[in-house]
Amino acid sequence: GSKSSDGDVESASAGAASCVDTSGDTIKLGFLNSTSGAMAISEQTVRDSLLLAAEEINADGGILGKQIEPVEEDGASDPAVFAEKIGKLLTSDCVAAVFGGWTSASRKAMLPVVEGANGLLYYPVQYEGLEASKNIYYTGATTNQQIIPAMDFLASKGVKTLFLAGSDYVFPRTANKIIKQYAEELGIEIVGEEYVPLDSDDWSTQVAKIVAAKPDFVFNTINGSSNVGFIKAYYEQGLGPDSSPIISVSIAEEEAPAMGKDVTGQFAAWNYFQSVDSPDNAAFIKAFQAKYGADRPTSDPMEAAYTSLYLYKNTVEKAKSFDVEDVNDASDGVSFDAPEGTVTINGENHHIAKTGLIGQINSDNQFDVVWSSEEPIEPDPFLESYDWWDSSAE
Amino acid sequence: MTTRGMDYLEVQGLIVDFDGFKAVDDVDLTLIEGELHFLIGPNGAGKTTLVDALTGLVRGGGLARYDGHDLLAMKSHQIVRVGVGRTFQTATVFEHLSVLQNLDIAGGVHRSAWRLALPRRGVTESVEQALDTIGLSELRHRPAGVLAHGQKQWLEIGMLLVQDAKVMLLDEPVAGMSAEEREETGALLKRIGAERTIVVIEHDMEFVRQFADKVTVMHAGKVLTSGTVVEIQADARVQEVYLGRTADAVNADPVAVAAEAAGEEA
Amino acid sequence: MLELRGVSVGYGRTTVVHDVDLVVSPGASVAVMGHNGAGKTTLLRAAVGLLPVKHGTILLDGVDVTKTRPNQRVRRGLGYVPQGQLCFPQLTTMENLQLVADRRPSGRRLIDDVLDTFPALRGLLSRRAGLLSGGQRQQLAIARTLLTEPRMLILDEPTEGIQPNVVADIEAVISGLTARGDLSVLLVEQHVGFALRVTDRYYVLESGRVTSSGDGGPDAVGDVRAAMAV
Amino acid sequence: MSGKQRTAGTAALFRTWGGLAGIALLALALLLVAPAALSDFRLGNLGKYCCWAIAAVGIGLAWGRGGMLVLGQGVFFGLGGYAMAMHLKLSAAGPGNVPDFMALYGDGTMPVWWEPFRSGAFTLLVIVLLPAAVAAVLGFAIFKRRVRGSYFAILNQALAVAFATLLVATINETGGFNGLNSFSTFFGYNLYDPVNKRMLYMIVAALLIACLVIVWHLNRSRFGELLVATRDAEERVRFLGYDPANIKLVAYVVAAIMASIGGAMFAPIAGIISPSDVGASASIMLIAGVALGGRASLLGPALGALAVGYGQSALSESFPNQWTYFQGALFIVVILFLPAGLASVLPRLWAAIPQRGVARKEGSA
Amino acid sequence: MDAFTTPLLTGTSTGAILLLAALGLTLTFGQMGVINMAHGEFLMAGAYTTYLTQQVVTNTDVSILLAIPVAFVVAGLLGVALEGGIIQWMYKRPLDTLLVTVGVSMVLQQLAKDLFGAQGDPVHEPSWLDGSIDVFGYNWPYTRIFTIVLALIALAGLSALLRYTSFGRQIRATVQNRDLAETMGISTRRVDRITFFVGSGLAGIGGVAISLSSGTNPTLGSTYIIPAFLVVVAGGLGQLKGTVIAAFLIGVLTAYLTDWFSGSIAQVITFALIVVFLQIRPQGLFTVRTRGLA
Ligand SMILES: Nc1ncnc2c1ncn2[C@@H]1O[C@H](COP(=O)(O)OP(=O)(O)OP(=O)(O)O)[C@@H](O)[C@H]1O
Ligand SMILES: Nc1ncnc2c1ncn2[C@@H]1O[C@H](COP(=O)(O)OP(=O)(O)OP(=O)(O)O)[C@@H](O)[C@H]1O
Ligand SMILES: NC(N)=O
Ligand SMILES: [Mg+2]
Ligand SMILES: [Mg+2]
Repeated sequence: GSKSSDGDVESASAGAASCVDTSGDTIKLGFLNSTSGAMAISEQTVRDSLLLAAEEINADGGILGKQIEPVEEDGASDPAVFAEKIGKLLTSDCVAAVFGGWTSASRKAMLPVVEGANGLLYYPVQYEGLEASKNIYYTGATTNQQIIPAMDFLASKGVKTLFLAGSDYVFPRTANKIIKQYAEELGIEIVGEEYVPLDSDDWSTQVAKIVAAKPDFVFNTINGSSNVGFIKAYYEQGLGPDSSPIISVSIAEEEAPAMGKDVTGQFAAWNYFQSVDSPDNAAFIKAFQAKYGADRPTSDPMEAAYTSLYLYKNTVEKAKSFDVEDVNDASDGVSFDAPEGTVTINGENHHIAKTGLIGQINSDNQFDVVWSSEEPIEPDPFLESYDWWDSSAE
Repeated sequence: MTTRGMDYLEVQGLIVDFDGFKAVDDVDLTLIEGELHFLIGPNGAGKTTLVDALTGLVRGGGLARYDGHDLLAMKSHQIVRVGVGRTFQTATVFEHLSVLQNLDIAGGVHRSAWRLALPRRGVTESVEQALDTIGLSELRHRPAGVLAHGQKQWLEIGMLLVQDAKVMLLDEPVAGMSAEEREETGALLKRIGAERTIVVIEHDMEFVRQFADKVTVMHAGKVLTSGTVVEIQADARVQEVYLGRTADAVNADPVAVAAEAAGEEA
Repeated sequence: MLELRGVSVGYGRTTVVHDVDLVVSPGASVAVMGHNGAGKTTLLRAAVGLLPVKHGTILLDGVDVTKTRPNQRVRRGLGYVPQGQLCFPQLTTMENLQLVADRRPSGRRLIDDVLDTFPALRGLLSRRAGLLSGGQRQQLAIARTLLTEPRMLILDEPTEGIQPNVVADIEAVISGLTARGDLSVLLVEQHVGFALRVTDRYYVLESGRVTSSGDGGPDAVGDVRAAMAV
Repeated sequence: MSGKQRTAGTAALFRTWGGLAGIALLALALLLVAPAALSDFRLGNLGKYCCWAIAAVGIGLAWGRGGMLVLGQGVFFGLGGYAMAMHLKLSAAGPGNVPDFMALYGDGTMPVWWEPFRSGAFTLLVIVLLPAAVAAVLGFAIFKRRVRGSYFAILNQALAVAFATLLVATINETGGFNGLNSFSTFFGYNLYDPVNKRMLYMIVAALLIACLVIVWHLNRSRFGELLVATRDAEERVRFLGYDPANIKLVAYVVAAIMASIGGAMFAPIAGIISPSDVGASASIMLIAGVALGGRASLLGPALGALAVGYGQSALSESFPNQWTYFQGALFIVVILFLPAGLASVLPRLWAAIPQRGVARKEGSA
Repeated sequence: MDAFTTPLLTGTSTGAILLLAALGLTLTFGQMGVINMAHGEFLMAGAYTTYLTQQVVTNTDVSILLAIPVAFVVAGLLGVALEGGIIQWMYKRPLDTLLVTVGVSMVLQQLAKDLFGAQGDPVHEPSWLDGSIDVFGYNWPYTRIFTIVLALIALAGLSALLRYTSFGRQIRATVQNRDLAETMGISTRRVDRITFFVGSGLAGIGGVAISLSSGTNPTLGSTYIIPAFLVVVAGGLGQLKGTVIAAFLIGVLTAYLTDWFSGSIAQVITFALIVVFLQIRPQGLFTVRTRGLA
């Protein structure tokens, strides 16, 4: 083996030669989502909208005139599998870019691989921020586009006490770390903080604590089916939107009707709702439902995934090249009239500017937008422009 | 040096109590080397339980001393290591190992732990001898699991031979054997018994008569009596609880007795 | 009653019992003798249905039962006492008996009857069978089988491990039952004397083959000993 | 009769040296053929399967030979994996620095017990000794109290669940659900350099071969026979003068160390170790390979683990949406129809040929 | 309401769910020795049956009651299919049933995903379960009470079956020695099938209760399977009494630990405590001893 004296990663990755074949009239793109395991619940919907976008783009002449040839892989809800599969897509299938990932764990697992191979990953889900890689484009929200707007909304409603309930993993923990610091800034008191394992349904003990604390609001960072157990316990123990309403960051149009409780009146913070009123969104919903069925709702991560493929197309066409360096050089300012509104890539941190929205669930399980950030919020993954933020505080 | 030839197993006031039920109740026994000692008594008298207590399978109170060791305070495997071995009323051998392997691992008591890490090379003399003695030489590569009932019982005895157990507690070793096989086994026990302390539990009085040097009769957990076969057979109490008043009659004129019994039944 | 025609049985690829013909006529009793490993148990297990036969036919009351499961043969009147003092160790003695008696209309009375036959069991009714002594278990095994009120009783070394006076009792029971003429018996036994006293026909099995057979009775003891000595 | 003995003798000979020959063949395939034939990416994948195979070899010993259904080997796989990953993480952070995730999710201070892992030697020691110690303590308690069979299996499985849950819950200490990743060097060697990746592969393949040789030796030793005896009639072993708990303990500890070594190599090769590599389902997948290959055979567990690893990659590539069915069907079909694994099928075909040879010789003699 | 009583009450209802999940296992695992890892998927089947029943009978007041027997039968039939298709060949190697049924569980989970979609489907409470009563100042939701009552009814039914019918003896006899049972005239095939039907059916009832508190989803089974097995193990194999005590103890214990630490740590500590407990009582709370080398 060859021993490097300083263990410098960058120098090695820069040398990795690309094997992407751009000579033909197709271009291979990797779609890497979990179609098995616990996360398949959510990630399948992302796969669906990626395929829709690819179909539309192909029908429209492709990217730089080349038809997209999707290479589908299953991440199996296992970070190590994500790491293996993205390696395979980039170095064996030689795809020009990979679209996918959901959990932060899967993204963290893919990060060193995509950097090592000097490839591209488009990641479509809201996440905990504090990250930027030149090989990743983040088309979901970072914290200052979802968590902070949600807090602003709460402050605007005069909330004084807040209870934090989350799944026990990185996103909720980090989100709550931010929430706690910002709450102090806003003068909101945190009256409880509870976590439950991702696969646990039993929230009864924790909800009892909410009942005892009587918070003005509950900030819900629970992920996946654990939400159902939480919501059921919450209503069973006599809580409701009138007493301690919930604001969630991972309950969307798909999840709301699956709670088995009438969740009308509860809130969620996203950057997109199916109810967003715009011609672009109407077209998106129409195309999606034509392909997958009229009963299928659309949601934020699906929209972000759909948008990510278009952003890629626009960037490549601006760069007139599939080469990673060229794409990166061209990315700043590339925009797309997405269903959520016009979004623009920040070439600095590879996130996109997004409008913060708060929706309130109505009786059709759709979200009525009750608050909006007025204009797209520039992404700030490291919260550098927020002087209350101290990453080293516990 | 002086102990050779004078080895004995001393049992005093042995009690085995199962939640108030005394399966063995204050038993005294002295088992001397070179004597073929038989233990008989009705079903449930406590014979097996006695052996269980001496080999650490059930907890017993009282005293059981062999070669300076208090057997009742030891674990099963430690008891084996001081030279006390046993067989089981229902033969238990290692079904997936061959006859040879069964015998070989039985010799393990005399090997250091390190030698365990080494493979077996060839067949040791004691194993070869045991194979010969128990007549399973030809079946040495058979998995023990496919042996017939009686063959397994022999294999168990063979394992004790390889273990070089100085005290052998044999629980009905000839049950299920044919007459000649019993005889062979009896002769075998006589031969190996010369320099060992052997206790045999048995119900076959014919066999007892043929081979016993000394007989102890147990009843309801206690020692009923002890003595030679003749003394025992003459003992009215033994006839009462074990042999049956008609025992001799059965042997004399079985058909008549059977008919009589059948008559009672009908 | 029971008829084996050209029956061969084995384990896996090895055949242990070869081409055995054996008949137990109604009311008759038959002994099978042979050395350790001769294949006696194997033969009985096949007759009961616990082992599939490789060749041959088994008839019970003239009906071909070669392919039927043991419990169906039992319902047709077969009773089996296996070798090795088998019982249901976690059930109490009483439960072992009830298990069978429950399914008979006069179960209670039947239990009383067998307890009269094996009085030693009375004091053990609430003890788990797994805790019984070997001989106690064997008595229980026989008692339990008698509860099925078999018309064809198959016993594999029933006296093994049983105290002499109870052996005499068992002998009396078997003789008594056969004397009534409504029970056939197929007995495997090492005690030649005992076996020939309670049966009227014997077979000698050597290495899985019938090498001789003849009429039972005390006179046959010599013949059997001679046949087995070969 | 002597013919039969001879057959048995040759069979024994074949069992002994056939095993070694098999290991030699596998060594040839893994160390010479594979590096020449496979792309960097595929070789890396094969390396990952080798990590599982190392753990599987230990499972073969504990389960196949010892009858202990070790359903929680993920725990030991994880101990080795996390120990190694901690070292790699600290190497990536550089001297005096704290791993990146601690600064992100926590307050940027490092728990003291991380500190010694800066030392490579200490880490290697931990990889071997920690699982050995944990297995010894756990095993001692469990085996001495005669917990076995389904109790043992379920308990093990619960341990794997608890271990994974604990990892998930300790975000600041172990990276939580994300696990540990983003390593840069392996004992000074740049992990992104393809040459070094191949070197890593060669190391893991050699370790696998070494573990196989160890188990080959253990199986033919008297210990191996005792282990089988313990599996078949544990209580009876006491009356040979052994405490079966000790025999089982040795096998359990050896299996734990092997799982740990597999995990330790997994971290740099896969580039990540996370709770989902050590939890209940990961542990079960380790068992799956062993079952497929043949639990009681020498090469079966290793080959089975390689096959399951490959199958997982290949099937999920070809049938990304249906491959869970294959996975499930694999368990059902193998356990139901091939309880002794593929290892029981091949020798049966194989044995058919030499046996005829012997029979003929016998006839002519 | 205070910090002491709250976990006691929530723990009791958690214990009731654990008991429902574990009751069937006392039959299939405790009595028959089959380690059915697909038992969790039978719970899931019960939950989906509740959902489907509500689709057919839209009046939730009725449908939930209807769902109980239907779920019992549906899960029971799944169990019979599993027994007939696979398990019946494996009674001689009980440990292997664990692995086979892991495969079955994978297939059933994927099947549920393909049939019902990956997203869970909602189950709605009937109006008569809406609301709560006041116990020691704590709101005790009717759904929780319903769960506890359901668990107790299932328990009563099962113990009556085992105690007052000869069927209980037949199950135990069959497990202890199949050949012997067969020669006692017991149709072991029939006993196996019925036992599996009832054991799996109980999981179906458990599924109804679970669907009320956490809806349906394809991975629902894997959440409960290991805790359920631990309950049976801690209670003592085949000991109904032990299972009941273990279920409620574990439920309450977890609730207190959750209250004091966090959900995750509570899970870890509970598992650890069970391991320690089995050091003290290796055969569980209640044990049956045998002698000799058995
Ligand atoms: N663990 C136990 N708990 C309760 N009773 C027991 C236990 N073990 C044995 N017994 C009882 O103790 C008595 C003695 O049994 P033991 O097996 O010693 O008799 P035995 O003399 O060997 O009889 P056999 O000749 O029939 O083998 C029996 O009544 C038996 O039921
Ligand atoms: N499960 C088995 N697998 C393979 N071979 C077996 C099996 N059981 C028995 N055998 C073999 O079949 C032969 C006959 O055994 P069987 O038990 O029928 O003998 P037996 O006549 O009843 O002997 P015993 O008088 O000792 O009870 C023996 O050689 C034995 O090794
Ligand atoms: N990025 C998330 N939601 O894990
Ligand atoms: Mg006895
Ligand atoms: Mg026999």
